[in-house]
Amino acid sequence: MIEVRDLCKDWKEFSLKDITLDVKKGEYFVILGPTGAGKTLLLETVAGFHIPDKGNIWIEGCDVTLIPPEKRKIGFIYQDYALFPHLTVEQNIAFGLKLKRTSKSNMNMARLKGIMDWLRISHLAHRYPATLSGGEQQKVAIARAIAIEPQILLLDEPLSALDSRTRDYLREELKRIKKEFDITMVHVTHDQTEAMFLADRIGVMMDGEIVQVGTPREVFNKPINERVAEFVGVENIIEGMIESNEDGITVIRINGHRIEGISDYSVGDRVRLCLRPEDITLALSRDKSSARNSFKGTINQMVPLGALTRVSVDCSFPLIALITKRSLEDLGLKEGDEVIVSFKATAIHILK
Amino acid sequence: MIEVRDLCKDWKEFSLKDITLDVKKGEYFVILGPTGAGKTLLLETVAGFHIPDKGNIWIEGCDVTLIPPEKRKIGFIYQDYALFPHLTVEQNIAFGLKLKRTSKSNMNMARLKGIMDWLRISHLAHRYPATLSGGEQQKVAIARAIAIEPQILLLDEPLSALDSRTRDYLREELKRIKKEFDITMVHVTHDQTEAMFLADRIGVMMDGEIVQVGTPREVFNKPINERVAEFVGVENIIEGMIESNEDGITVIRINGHRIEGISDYSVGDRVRLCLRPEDITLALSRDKSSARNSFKGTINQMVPLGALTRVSVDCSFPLIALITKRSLEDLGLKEGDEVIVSFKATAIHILK
Amino acid sequence: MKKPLSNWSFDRVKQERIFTIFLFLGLVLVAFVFITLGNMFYQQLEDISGLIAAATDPVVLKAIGISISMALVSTLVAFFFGVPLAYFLARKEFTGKSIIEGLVDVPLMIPHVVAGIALYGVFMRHGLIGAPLRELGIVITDAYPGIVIAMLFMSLPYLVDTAIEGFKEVDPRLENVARSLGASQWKTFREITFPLAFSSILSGAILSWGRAISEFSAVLILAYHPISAPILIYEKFTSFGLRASRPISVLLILICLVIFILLRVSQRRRK
Amino acid sequence: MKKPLSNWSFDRVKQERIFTIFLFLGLVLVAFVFITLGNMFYQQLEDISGLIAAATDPVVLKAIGISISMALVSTLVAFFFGVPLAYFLARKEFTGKSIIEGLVDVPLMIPHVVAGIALYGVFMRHGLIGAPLRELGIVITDAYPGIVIAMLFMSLPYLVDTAIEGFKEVDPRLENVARSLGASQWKTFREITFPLAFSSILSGAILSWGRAISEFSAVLILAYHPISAPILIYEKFTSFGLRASRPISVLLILICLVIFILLRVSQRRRK
Repeated sequence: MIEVRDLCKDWKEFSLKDITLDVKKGEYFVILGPTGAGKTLLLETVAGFHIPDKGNIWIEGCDVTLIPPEKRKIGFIYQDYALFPHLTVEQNIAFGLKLKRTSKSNMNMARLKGIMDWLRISHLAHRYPATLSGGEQQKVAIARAIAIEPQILLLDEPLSALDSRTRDYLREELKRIKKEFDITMVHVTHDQTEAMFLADRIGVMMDGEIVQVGTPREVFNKPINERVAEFVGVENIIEGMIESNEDGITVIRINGHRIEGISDYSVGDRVRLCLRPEDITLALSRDKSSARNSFKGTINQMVPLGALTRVSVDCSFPLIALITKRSLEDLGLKEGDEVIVSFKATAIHILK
Repeated sequence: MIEVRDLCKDWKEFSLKDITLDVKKGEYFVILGPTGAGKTLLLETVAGFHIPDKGNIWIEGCDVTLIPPEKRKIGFIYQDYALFPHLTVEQNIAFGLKLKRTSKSNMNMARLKGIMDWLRISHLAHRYPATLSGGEQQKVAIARAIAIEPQILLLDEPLSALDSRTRDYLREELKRIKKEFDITMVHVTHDQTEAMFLADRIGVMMDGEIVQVGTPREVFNKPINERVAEFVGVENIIEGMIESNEDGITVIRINGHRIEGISDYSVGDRVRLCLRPEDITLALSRDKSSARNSFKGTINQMVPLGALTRVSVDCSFPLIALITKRSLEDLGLKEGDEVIVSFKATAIHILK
Repeated sequence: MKKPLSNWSFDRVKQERIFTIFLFLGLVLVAFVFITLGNMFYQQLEDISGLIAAATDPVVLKAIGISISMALVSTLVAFFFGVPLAYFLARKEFTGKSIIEGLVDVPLMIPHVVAGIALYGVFMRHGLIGAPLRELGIVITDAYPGIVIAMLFMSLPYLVDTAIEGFKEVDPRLENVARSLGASQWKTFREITFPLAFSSILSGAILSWGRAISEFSAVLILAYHPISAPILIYEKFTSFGLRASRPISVLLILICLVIFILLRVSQRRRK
Repeated sequence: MKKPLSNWSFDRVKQERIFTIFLFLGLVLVAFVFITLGNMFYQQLEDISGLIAAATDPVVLKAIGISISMALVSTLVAFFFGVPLAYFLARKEFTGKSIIEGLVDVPLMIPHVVAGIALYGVFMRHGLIGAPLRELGIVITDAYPGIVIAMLFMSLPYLVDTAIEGFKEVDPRLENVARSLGASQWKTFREITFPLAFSSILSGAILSWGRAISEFSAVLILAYHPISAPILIYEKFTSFGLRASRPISVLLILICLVIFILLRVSQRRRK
């Protein structure tokens, strides 16, 4: 549990302005905000690398405001890994373990091996960081941080320096770590998808202030003001549960409806679907086509945007579609009409 | 007219291997290739900045292989603009004009003003390059190059350092320049869209060799080997002509068919449509829906790719669609079947 | 229970203990330099009339004049030959380049007094170059040319190295573009390359000038006469002791300070 | 009609005319340095017995021994105080920082002979520090401590500046991570910061050592005796002329060369 009260800090061109924040025990908390918002400064101050100008920080009920970082039991992960370049992978991971004054160095060695196996980096043990790929380096950094059994893991844009494939993979790993080690995680990012995918709760940070705290759904669907809305973008985000998965063809149950998509998730998983408004087709009657998903709905609202019109449809869950004006005229649609909404299984982006 | 014969050059980590190339007078020639292929070295050697190890270069029938660059009448544009930082915009553009030993400096001044007006940079005349945006700097670099009335304009990734909006805008400007000044242009890039949009012909360059030369259609639809295919990507590219445009809703005529999309092009413009395979829907019968475009076609080929299947359809023009396996089974499709192909107007990307 | 801690400054120092200790260790060196200079200035302030006497003594003024003017000549010579050399080294790659770069930097590596001995061997009346020059009626040792040559040898690396750096900072593609616009190589150098590298070259020249004024050891051996400022300080010290040499030292430091400020200004312009 | 031109090399030179001219101008400077040193070595090779005599002369060996060992002491002192100072300056921002940085660099700017005078004023028997030390029975001037102090003053900026650069190259985030893993500030410095900055510090120490061995002017004034190598060269030159001083000069250059090679090796390791 982390409590931050009225935290102020000026450092270089960044500043924190009266930050108050609570992160619950065992929570995956994401601090989301644009570059320059002071996210890293906040994380580093929580870790104890900076002494605040004002305000206090409690961890598990202890005021740690003036406690040096080495006594805070915090793991810290940086965007560019910050591995010790003069030490091998094994020595990097063992760095924190060696400092612990436990008599049983055997136990430490076992823990070291265990973590390396678990993260599948044992084969890298004797290599130096400079010879590893970005993804491997970040896994080593994670292993090094969790080796000391911290209560809290702080991650500063841990995926931003990776290519998109490695990023997807490590995103899954972070979830796995959270589950396995039952650790409180605070993750800083400017990437909405990452936040959506990982967060139990999101704190939106702008210009040194926390402007909104809430679940991903709250933040993305009900942004507190225009700036937040503009930053998070508004898309179709629907929550549901996997009902079946055969060869990648996934059926997700949502409010009694079934939606088909492509994913590797297992039956019973709770997931979020993302769907771009321009991928939704409206029609007057149902038809056999390769668009797997079609639902009856009622048009709530139509907002003209030049050649296109933004149409809000209620099909027991809300959907926003982007349709050409001429289509609407041809179909003769108006607010309150019933329509068939359809979209292809390939158009859906499924996140867990 | 540029003729390159058996050109060899090693320089730093790059090399040219027996390059032979003809660029026709008044042509927009794009050299397309991945980073490190030696594209810039080729362009700089044509400009005379390097003396070739072997081979010759003719410009308008003169062997210029050993002619210094200042006598080649070539304009050169670099990716990062290469403006003279100690000179104002006006002084930059006038640099080449002043060196011409023409008695009528009035005429030069008039030309200077004319070009600056034409490129809409007159208001920047007395500013220094460091104070300009990337797009403005590149316009100044272009003005400086065309001020000396070169026969040939060489462009080294001229749009790569710009944000996407400015890039789109300057891409149009380059077309406009080609038309206005009736100049031979050789443009180096690694960006397929750029090549497709601008090129009369494309030369694909890899590892210091020109591996394929042809029209964009030839290069993108009939790549000469697997490496080229992989590099250019294979998408649906269809050529056609604008038949009408009302409020952005554009109708394009293709082999007797009409396709609707969104664009600002005028009636009579020849355009290319790009369409992602995953945006195409297959159905057994035609239906009223907001997918504006639907065509009857015949399935040529079906290639299974895991949960998805790549379906080639011939609707008098070829199309490739990406469909879930289950859709295909539900619809009972097989090779040789007739289907209705449909896609939304918003799914089409129109290039000129 | 959750009362904020208050004893700020104490805890802050505790957290920063290593820096506190390091600062105290480091201040020993800073104090060493500060006391050495401060003591000289302080004692001279107590003897302000001595400073005025020195500043108006024609012998002192002549020596300072010789130092400044001969250093200027040395810098001009270094400029005339060194700037082309720097441009060549900044732009060309060739086998043996590191040997030439090494030779240019040799004066930085060898003891000044050894440099003086080596120069004396070449430029003395029977030396490799001294002898033919003497035939022409030119004497180097114990004459103005000797001072210039000693200064030039010791100060040329500063100019050349800074100029190389300056030329390297000029993107060769600017030169390419200038030539594509019709400028010859000369024109390109004059209009583009040199103006853009100028503030670096100026910094190098000022640095070289300052080193030339300061040069003592090599001048001592090659040209004790005509007496330049550092030699005069040494002579006064050996003949009349500290009190006699100090005012000239203070004057020379003040001159170096002015040059140092010039250097900083030109470096700031560079950025 | 389209016959390739053939007169390659000629045209190539024509195109590169500016570089040809610049090279010839620049070679004047290179030749100046090369002839000066080459002449000394060449003449010494003709008098190889003189070199051997010098290399076995106990007076010469003692002087060289004093230079090397006192320079080592000076470098160790500079290391002990200079490394903490460098770490502090590399990590901390504070008002007046540029004054401290300026003070550290002062020895680079002022004439060596003036530095000698200033040091003499402080460390002589009646000086600010010399007087109390004398009470304790410690004499600085014309003694080993005097040599060390003169060397230390002139060479410390080289060590401190290079060490600052080395510490700045160590990402402070590595230190942050080390501390989050439970390492104290001391432990972090010992295990992470110092090892990573070590090759820079070593380069600085070698540079500083080389400059200390070479130092002549300040030593001349502060501690003529016990005679160190540069002083011996000067004494031989004034008493017995060029022939007597040259072999010791050649020996000293060879030592400097070895140090220079050490420096290059340590710099290469740094990259």
